Parts: sequence; structure tokens; C-alpha cells
Amino acid sequence: MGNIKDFSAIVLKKTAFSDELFMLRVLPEERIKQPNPGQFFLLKSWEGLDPLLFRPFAPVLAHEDGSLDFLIKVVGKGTQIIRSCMEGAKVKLRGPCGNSFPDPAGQRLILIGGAVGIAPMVFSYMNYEKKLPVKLILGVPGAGWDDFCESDIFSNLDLEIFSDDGSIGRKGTPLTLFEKGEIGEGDEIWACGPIGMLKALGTAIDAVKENQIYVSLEARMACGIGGCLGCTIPTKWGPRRVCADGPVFKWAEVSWNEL
Amino acid sequence: MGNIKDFSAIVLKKTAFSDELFMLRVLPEERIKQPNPGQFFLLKSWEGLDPLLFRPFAPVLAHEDGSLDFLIKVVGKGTQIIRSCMEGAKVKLRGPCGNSFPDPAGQRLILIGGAVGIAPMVFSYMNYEKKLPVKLILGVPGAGWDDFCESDIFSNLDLEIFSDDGSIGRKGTPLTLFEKGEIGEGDEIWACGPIGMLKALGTAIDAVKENQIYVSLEARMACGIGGCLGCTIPTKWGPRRVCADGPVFKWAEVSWNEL
Amino acid sequence: MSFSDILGVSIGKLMLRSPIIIASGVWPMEPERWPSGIVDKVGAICTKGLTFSPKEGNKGIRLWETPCGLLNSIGLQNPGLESFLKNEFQMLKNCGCPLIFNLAFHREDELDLLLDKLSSSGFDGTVEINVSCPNVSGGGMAWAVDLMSLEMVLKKARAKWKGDIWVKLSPNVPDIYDSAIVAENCGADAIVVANTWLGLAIDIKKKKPVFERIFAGLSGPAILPLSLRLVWEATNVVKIPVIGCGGITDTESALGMLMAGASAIQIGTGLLRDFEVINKICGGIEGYMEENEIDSVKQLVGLAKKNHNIRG
Amino acid sequence: MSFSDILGVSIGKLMLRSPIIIASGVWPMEPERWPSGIVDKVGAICTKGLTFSPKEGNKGIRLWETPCGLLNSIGLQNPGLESFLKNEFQMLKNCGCPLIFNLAFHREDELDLLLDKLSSSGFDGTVEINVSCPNVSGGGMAWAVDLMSLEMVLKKARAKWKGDIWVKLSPNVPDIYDSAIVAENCGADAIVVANTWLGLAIDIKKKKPVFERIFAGLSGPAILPLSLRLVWEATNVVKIPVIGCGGITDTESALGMLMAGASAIQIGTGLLRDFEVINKICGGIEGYMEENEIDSVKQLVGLAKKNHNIRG
Ligand SMILES: Cc1cc2nc3c(=O)[nH]c(=O)nc-3n(C[C@H](O)[C@H](O)[C@H](O)COP(=O)(O)OP(=O)(O)OC[C@H]3O[C@@H](n4cnc5c(N)ncnc54)[C@H](O)[C@@H]3O)c2cc1C
Ligand SMILES: Cc1cc2nc3c(=O)[nH]c(=O)nc-3n(C[C@H](O)[C@H](O)[C@H](O)COP(=O)(O)OP(=O)(O)OC[C@H]3O[C@@H](n4cnc5c(N)ncnc54)[C@H](O)[C@@H]3O)c2cc1C
Ligand SMILES: Cc1cc2nc3c(=O)[nH]c(=O)nc-3n(C[C@H](O)[C@H](O)[C@H](O)COP(=O)(O)O)c2cc1C
Ligand SMILES: Cc1cc2nc3c(=O)[nH]c(=O)nc-3n(C[C@H](O)[C@H](O)[C@H](O)COP(=O)(O)O)c2cc1C
Ligand code: FES
Ligand code: FES
Repeated sequence: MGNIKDFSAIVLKKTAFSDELFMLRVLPEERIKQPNPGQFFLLKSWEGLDPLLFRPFAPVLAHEDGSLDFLIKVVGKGTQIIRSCMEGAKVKLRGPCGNSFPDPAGQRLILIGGAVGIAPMVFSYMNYEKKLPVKLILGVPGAGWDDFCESDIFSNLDLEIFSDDGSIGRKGTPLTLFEKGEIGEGDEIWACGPIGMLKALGTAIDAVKENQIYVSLEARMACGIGGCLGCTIPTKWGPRRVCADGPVFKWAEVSWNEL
Repeated sequence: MGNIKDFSAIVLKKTAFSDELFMLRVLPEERIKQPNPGQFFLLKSWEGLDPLLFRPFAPVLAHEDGSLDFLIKVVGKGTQIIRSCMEGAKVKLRGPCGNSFPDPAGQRLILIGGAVGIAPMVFSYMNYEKKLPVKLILGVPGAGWDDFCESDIFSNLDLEIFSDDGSIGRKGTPLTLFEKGEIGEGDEIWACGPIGMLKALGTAIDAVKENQIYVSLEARMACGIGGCLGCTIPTKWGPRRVCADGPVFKWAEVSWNEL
Repeated sequence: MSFSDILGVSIGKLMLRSPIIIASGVWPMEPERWPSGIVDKVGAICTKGLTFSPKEGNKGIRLWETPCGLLNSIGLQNPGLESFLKNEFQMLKNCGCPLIFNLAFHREDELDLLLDKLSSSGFDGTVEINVSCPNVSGGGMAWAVDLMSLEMVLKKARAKWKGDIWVKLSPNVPDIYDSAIVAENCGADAIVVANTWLGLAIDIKKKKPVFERIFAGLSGPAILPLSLRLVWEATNVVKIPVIGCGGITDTESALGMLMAGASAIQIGTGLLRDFEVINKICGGIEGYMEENEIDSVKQLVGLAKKNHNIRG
Repeated sequence: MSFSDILGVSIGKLMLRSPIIIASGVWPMEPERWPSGIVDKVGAICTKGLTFSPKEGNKGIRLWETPCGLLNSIGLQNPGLESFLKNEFQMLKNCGCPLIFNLAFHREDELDLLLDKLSSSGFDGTVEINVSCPNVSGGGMAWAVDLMSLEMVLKKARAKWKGDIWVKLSPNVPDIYDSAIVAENCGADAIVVANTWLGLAIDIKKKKPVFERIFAGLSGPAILPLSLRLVWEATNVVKIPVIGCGGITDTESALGMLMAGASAIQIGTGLLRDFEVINKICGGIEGYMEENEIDSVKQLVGLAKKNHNIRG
């Protein structure tokens, strides 16, 4: 039997970084299996039947008291409703879903997050920082992301920020780093973020072997446990489920041109 | 053009009287027309499309600052969601809807509320207590209604309570009063509550002319402004809209046997 | 550019200041009841379904909510065309936008009588022939389902009526192609796709169907994907304008309906849920057009069909 | 009384411990992925739609939410019956409740091949013949829509298959009466009413249909009133058990479906939304029966039909 289940949680804290970006700390009302780096949860904050389904989010942090932090960007109906939920409110979760990043084989771990794709990267950082050198690279659009980039999530982390408009950190995207040769042999790369960025990864970094690059992908989901076959992405081995065979895939096995 | 409109309001206070009964104080975010006794509002506290429609409720009190009190019994999906909404939350209203009680022609006003049907009766009481003698009669099932019956809504009102199980006030229903001849000629009666109670009114009180009895009725509603013809009740003049021709009807014009 | 340069559409002889039409049966026929500001951007208003003789409508429960939907069994309650012309119409005719007469009938000759009465009142505008009401027996929807009788009544109506004819089709048909083509061939100026879907609700407390007539008509956002499909199908086979109806509640659904091929849109249940919906949608469409550098709402019509084969 | 005395039903030769069946295509075929405690009260589980050859399913977006509904265009992705029998089935056969083989086919002879392979594997239980998948071309739903070919394939299947045959009908048909009667006449042991409804979604950002195949199948609570109506209609014309499917998400909808005439119920989308839904419904039905002094769930079947003419 799987470890995944539907459970309730209480919203302990909501922190707004901007109109469109906030963090939600929720405390499960029952014991759940702790997530591994790369795993995610399905979440909803509404009663009623519309929206119909949970929304997938990867935790940023798991705290000692069992609470989980989620970083959420408002993009549509579901995330809008989640934003309006207040401290003390009840939410529903399903998880922990998905595979996870395998233990790193490289000598250094480079974690790259594009926008909210940073969530599972911070989680991975916390998990591995004691075991090997880890570097966190965050790419953001710029304006509107200041408060988030300066938040205490990142205090004491080896973090480098890039922004498209140059308003925060260095100008450019995380890929800029590769062009400059600051990443190379022996490095293992995990990344999560916009498809364009992930796709470019494999070609941008000649020095890193393709099978030392892992990406965490997104797809629309219904069940989250591999049942509905709704969340597949094309791979070298045919369609694979993001929720069950992923969300973490080797860069080299994804059929990027069909995505 | 009508005075009815859709507007937002903020929940100022939620008071629970029992698991199934609570009061909501909401403050409209814009100027609205003040309701008259008997008028009601449509209310919803959810985003999303399910439940689809507003729910009708009659205000208990209108305060000086423009806020309105609603007394709500949890019966289904909509009222369940409303119960879960927290102070500070935003709700949507439509109103004020419906006709209202005409100025009383009798020498004394007897206001009878069955369960949550008490809401528009308290409202009417406040409106008329300075103009003529008013007596408020509340009938409740009993257990679970204690906190409500003892609440300060009723302080300083001429109130008599009946409960089915005798646990609060006198045992029996408001109709008991009539059997005992405590109500008679010159009295005008307004009532709101379960259909059975309202129907029995006209026959229970020989001494009161049928056209001195007014009732406020309920029906499922969609528009609240007389457009959809979904909320009709049978009357001597054919189907009439509870939301526009009512909710207040003369007892004598309702076709009780077809209801 | 003015509001109606951007949002204006024409359907047959009618020029509408916006593509948003209030569907039949949801809006009061007494303008004094209209909340202010709600119909300012409306392209046209359909009357409540009108019959020759007054009708009291159905008994028992008339409305029942379903998930994201509304079942109704009103049963065409209306004062009859004659009384409507004498009373409601006198106020409605100055309401600021075209009024579409939604006509319903049981027997074939009733439609004749309705059209005669309407012409003799001096009205020569647009009628919406309702062959799709599921809530009355021996008539209503039956007309759209039987293609032969549909053809017969529409031909007769066409011969008689000089103004525009819209035909409001039923979704409860074997397939929409046939009835759409019949309507076009009979000279309809537009078709409305579609009316409510036949549904059922059970009252588990009473252990019986909610409605006295058992089945009722399903409207509202629940049916949106179904009406979008019907509009896509209908616009594949007819050249006359198709007016999309069923489940529109916001800008996104309205834009989807236009892109699926609808030349204009009717809103019923969406308005019951939110009086501001028409203003919101008109504003939303304008915003979308600006962002996407589209000058006229007409360019949105059928856009998704053109783009279907483009990758990405 | 034990749980299954109260909730047990039988459909053909099958005895189910509860009337709640997991519909095809929503539940993992790897029992090790099942959250614990979720299937304990399930009456039976339908397999994902199986074809003779493996299928990769459809490309592009496969899921799209609509108001209270879900459009899917999976396209019958499956490993093929042979591989399924060798792998998934080995684990599934011990899952604690009957497994129903949902079989899909494009050409007529494929169903023959499927049934042959299935018998030769030793399985002689219940098959659910899927003549209603809207998400594949040249097959699927086409079978249910054309009554002649429906009759042909069902007759052949009946001649070949010794176990029970359920036929999963399409709601996308002129009317359910005809296909229900054909299925009964061909010797089906039960019919499933119904599968997903043909719908459309438009992606207004991309200005084109969401799905590569344009149309997709609508499931979920949005369609509940429509499937209730179909079940009511189907149970008017056939004597074999009708299994209700479409939009069940809670006790109330499940009870409504039974009272409308369904002998058992399938749940798809409702389970995606809430893993606890089956436990909740079984508990809810038990509670309802106790309150209403009903001993066996069988007494609920068709209750609303019996009560329809009772006033009040
Ligand atoms: C494994 C995984 C982890 C994720 N982690 C995060 C995270 O930590 N923080 C964050 O802000 N977002 C994350 N996302 C994306 C997030 O799930 C979507 O932004 C969200 O579902 C949008 O919901 P909506 O109702 O606001 O948008 P709508 O567009 O209204 O949603 C409509 C439907 O599409 C789905 N959908 C829309 N966008 C996406 C998307 N990008 N990925 C998957 N489904 C989508 C929704 O779930 C819903 O079913 C993650 C997605 C996946 C698959
Ligand atoms: C004019 C008027 C004034 C009212 N005032 C009050 C009040 O002050 N306090 C209070 O607690 N209740 C009042 N009611 C009843 C209240 O509207 C219903 O209890 C409520 O709508 C139930 O909603 P639900 O979603 O919880 O129930 P559900 O049964 O889930 O609702 C399903 C649908 O039926 C409708 N419905 C169900 N019961 C009723 C009913 N009794 N009357 C009208 N529609 C109903 C709902 O609005 C909804 O559309 C009033 C009703 C009317 C018509
Ligand atoms: C309460 C109600 C009454 C209706 N009355 C009529 C009518 O009289 N004539 C008609 O053609 N359609 C009638 N309809 C159907 C609507 O005009 C519209 O076609 C249908 O509701 C689908 O659109 P919607 O989902 O936007 O509501 C009615 C619908 C509702 C909800
Ligand atoms: C993701 C998904 C996949 C499905 N796959 C199949 C299938 O393979 N075979 C089949 O007969 N039905 C399939 N269906 C239809 C369901 O079994 C069910 O008939 C339909 O969804 C209506 O029921 P519901 O509203 O409870 O989901 C699928 C439905 C969904 C949502
Ligand atoms: S979400 Fe159902 S298989 Fe992935
Ligand atoms: S609720 Fe629409 S007419 Fe009363």
C-alpha cells in the first residue's frame, strides 16, 4: 500500500511577498509520511465542488513540528482562492506524491530554481547541505520578487540570484552562470522551473554529463498517484506519469521536442 | 430602476449559538438602501461556481454603522460554507429584495417567529416598537436553542418563548397562545416560520380577521428580483413570486392547500 | 474608438452594441425592477418565452441547484403575447437595446397566431423561435427533435415574418448538425445553440423526483463544455450566425464561445449568479482585445478553428 | 447484520459487498500504489480500458478542468491485454474484490481477440465492453452510436464469452432507449449508463482548442443530472441491472442514483477529488438506511420511480 493519503491541515501562517506570491505554512492534523526532496503535495483550500481538483505544490521546508511551507504563485482560480484563505483555516492535502531526487552522485550539487521552481530546490538544499557542497541558484523575473528574495528563507544559504531585468542580483538567467564556465565536471545539477529554462539546461552545460542533470517537471494532475494517466510527459520510453514516475526525471530521458 | 444591487461586505463578527445556529454581522463596503421590515438579502461567502447561487436571509438587525445581522441555521451546503467563514472575510450580498410588511393597521402588533423565522420579526419589532404595542413570540424546538434564546438580541423586548420540548419558555408552539385566547380582536399578526405553523395560523385565531394576518414565505430563489419566476407560490390570483410580490403575503391570499 | 466600434456585432439586420445578449427567461420583464447599470452594455434582451394564451407554468418546485448547474422547470409561465404587448412591452420598448421576442407554442397554428398578433402590433423586429423548451409537454422541445415538423413550422414562419428569425435549437437531439441545417435551409437569420439540457434530480428526503414533471432543464456553467462543442459543430455546417448559449459566466467562457465560432452570446444563469457579469465580460473582452491587439470582436469569432492546426 | 448484508448487491453472477464500483480509467493498476483503506468497501474495480495492442494514448494536454467537471483525452493509454495479464493482473487478482475487465477495440475482430486472450488466461469473470470512449478515432464511441454495429459486436461477444458481460453505453447517442434495448436483447448481463459526454474547451491564451483531438470526454459532478436522467430512462426499458455512472461524489448523489433505478454505481472523477469518497458514501448510505429503517440497499433501487406519484 502507498503512503499517500488525503488529510486535513490548519493554516498556521500566510506571508505575502507580493500580490501574486505568498507562502503558506500548514500543520497536518494527523501523522503523515515526511516528504523527500522532489516530492510534492496536492492542496486545496475550498469546500464545494468548484474548483474540482487539488492543485500540486512542492514544499519549501518541512519543520520539526510537522508543519510544511509552500510557496505559491497566483496564476488562476485555484491559487486565487488559496491566497484568500486565512490563518486558522482548514485546508486539504494529498501526499507526499511522486518519486524524489536520487542521492547525488556528483561532488557538488547545483540547485537551480526558476521562479516558484525554487521550492523543491530549497527543500533539497536543506536535506543535503550537511552531506556535500551545495549551491543554490535562483532566477526570477525581477520587479515584485524583492521581498521574497530578501526573505529569511535564504539566510545562511549559498545563494546566487539572477533576474531578467537586473533589478535583483545579477542580470540574466541561471544559465548565464554556465556560459561563464562557473559550473563544470563533477557538478550534479537539479533544476525546477519554466520548461524553456529546463530544456536549455542540457545544451548549455557541455561540461556536465547529461545524466548528471535532473529536472522536476509539471503537468496537469487529477489523481496524483498514477491512476488517471492524465499527467504524462513524453520520454524516450514513451509517456511517463509526472505524478508517479516523476516529477523528477533525468534530463536525458525527456523528449523535449515533443513537450 | 430598482434599488437592488450586488455588493461586497466584510464579516465583522460571527457568533455561534450552537453547532447549527449562528449570527453573522456584515458591513457593506458601499452604500446600500436600508431594508424595510420583511425585506431580505441574498448572500454568499464563497468564490468559485459551486454552490452556484446566493442564499436568501432576512436581517435580524440593521445597525447605525450600516452593518447587518443575519441569523443563520445550517441546513445544507451553502449554510455550511457560510458557517466556516471567518471574521474579516469578504462576502457578497444582493438586496434589499422583496416587498415588506405594510404599516400595521391593528392596535397591537403580534410578531410570531418559528425558529430562524424570528429574524424578520425582531427586525420588525425594532422598527415599530415606538409606534404601537408590540409583542414578540418565538417558537423553537428546544434543546440547542438555549444560547440563542438567552442572547442579548432579546434584552428589553416583550418576548415570550415556546419550545416543543418545554425546555425553554413555555411548552408548546406559538399557537398555544391563541388557544388560550390571549390574542384577539384588534391584534394584527405577522408571522414567519415553518409552513405548517403559518398554515395553522389562519384557522387557529378566529378572533383575528384573516386579512389582519400577514406571513413571510420561503421559496428557492435564483434571481431575487422577479425575473426567473422560479420562486412562485400558489395564490388566489395565480402563481406569485416570493422574491418580488412577496415574501410578505396576506394569509388569506395564499392557496395553502396547493403549497 | 467607441465602445460599440470595438464590441459591436451584427446578426442579420440587427446591430448590437455588444455581443452579449440576455437569454430568455431570467430577467424581469418590468424594467423598473432592473438594478441600475446592469444592462448598459447589453447587446439585446430576449423576452421570457411567450405563448398565445396566458400560462400559469408548472406546479411544485421550479428550481434545484446541481453542481455548477441549475435545473429549472418553470413551464413557460407568461401572461400571453397579447397582454405582454399591452403591458410589459410598453415599458420594455424604450429599454435602450433591441428586444427579441422569444416565442413558444404547442400546436403548429399557435406560431401563426403569435406572428400575426406580433405584426399587427406594429413590431417587425427579431423573433426567437423557441423549439427547445424541455419543460412543457406536447410541444416545446419536441419541435426541434423531429426534423420534419421543425422544417414545416420554420417554413411557414419564414413565409409570414418579414423581420429576422432566430431559431433556438435544442441540445437534446441526436445531433445538432441536422437541426442547424434545417433551420438555415428554412431561411433562419441565425440559430441559437442551445437551450437547457434534459436532466433529473432526486430528492432523497422525499425519495422521489424533485420536479413534478420529473425531468427539468439544466443550465449554468456545468454545461459550458457541452455547449462549446455544439457551437463548434454547428458552425462547421451553417453559414448563418450562430449565437452561443449555455454556461457563460465570465470573460474566459465568453471568449471561448466566440473563438469556438459564436457570433454573439446569450447569458442566462450567469446573470442570476452575478448581476455584474455582463459589465465584467464586456470589460474583460475589451482588455483581452487590447492586450492581443485585436480591433474588433468580430475577429475573435471562430479564431480557435483557424488556429487549431498551428502547433504550440 | 454484517456490512455486506446491508450494502451487498448482486449484478448478474457477481456478488458485490457494496454497490460502489471504481469506474474504469481512474485508479492505478498497481495495487502497491493504493492508499491504504480506500478500497476496503469497494464492490468491484474496473480495469483501465484495455486494447489488444499496447497504446501510447493521446499527445498534448490530457486533462482540463471545467466548472464542476473534468474533460479528459487520455486516449486509452494501456500496455495491451497480454502485458496487462502478465504483469498488473498478477497483483490485482488478489485485491480483495472482483476485477472487471474494461475492453476497448477499434475493429470488430479486436474484441474477438481480446475475449480469446482473456479466456485462454483462465479468466472467466465479468467483462465491461466499452463502446463509448470518445477519445479515440475510428472505434470507441462509434460502436454505441451505430445500433447495427452495436448489435453485431455484442452478439458475437455473447456467443463467445461465458462470463458476465456488461456493456458501457455512451451518453452521446440520439437516445439511450435504443442502445439499452439492443444491449439487453443481445444478452448483456448489465449495462453501465454511461461514459463521458463529448465536450470542448478553448485555451484563450493559445486561441485554440485545448485538446489535440478537439473534443474530449466530460465527467464529474457537472454531468450528474444528465446521468441521473439517462439511468431513469434506461431502467424504464430494460430489465437487466443498470449501473449508474457519471458525477457521483457524495452520499446524496449516490442515493439519488440508486433511487433513480441504478442497481449499483460507478465512481470515477469523485475518487480523483477525494480518496475517502467511497468510505464516506458507504457510511452515508448505511446511516441513511438506518434512519429510514431500510434493511437492504436493494430496497433503494428505483424507489423514486415508485414514489413519483405520491403527493407531498
Ligand atoms: C509537481 C508540481 C509541483 C508544483 N509546485 C509548485 C509550487 O511549489 N509553487 C507554485 O506556485 N506552483 C507549483 N506548481 C504549479 C501549480 O500547481 C499551478 O500553478 C497551479 O496548479 C495552478 O492552479 P490554478 O487553479 O491557480 O490555475 P488554473 O490555470 O486555473 O488551473 C486550471 C487547472 O490546470 C492546472 N494547472 C495550471 N497550471 C499548472 C501547472 N503549471 N502545473 C500543473 N498544473 C497546472 C491546475 O492544477 C488546474 O487543474 C507545481 C506543479 C506541479 C505539477
Ligand atoms: C425570504 C427568505 C428569508 C430567509 N431567511 C432566513 C434566515 O433569516 N435565516 C435562515 O437560517 N434561513 C433563512 N431562509 C432559509 C434559507 O435561505 C435556507 O435555509 C438556505 O438557502 C439553505 O441553503 P443551503 O445551501 O444550506 O441548503 P441546501 O438545501 O443545500 O440548498 C439547496 C438550494 O435550495 C435552496 N433552499 C434550501 N432551503 C431553502 C429554504 N428554506 N428557503 C429558500 N431556499 C431554500 C437554497 O437556497 C439552495 O438554492 C430564508 C429563506 C427565504 C426565501
Ligand atoms: C429560470 C430559467 C427560465 C428560462 N426560461 C426560458 C424561456 O422562457 N424560453 C427559452 O427559450 N429559454 C429559457 N431558458 C433557457 C435560457 O434562456 C438559456 O437558453 C439556458 O438557461 C442556457 O443558458 P445559461 O447556461 O446561460 O443559463 C430559461 C432558463 C432558466 C434558467
Ligand atoms: C481520466 C479518466 C480516464 C478514463 N478512462 C476510461 C477508460 O479507459 N475506459 C472507460 O470505459 N471509461 C473511462 N473513463 C470514464 C469513467 O470510467 C466514467 O465512466 C466517467 O468518468 C463518468 O463517471 P464520473 O463522473 O464518476 O467520472 C475515464 C474517465 C476519466 C476521468
Ligand atoms: S495525476 Fe493521475 S496519473 Fe498522474
Ligand atoms: S427568484 Fe427569480 S423570480 Fe424570484
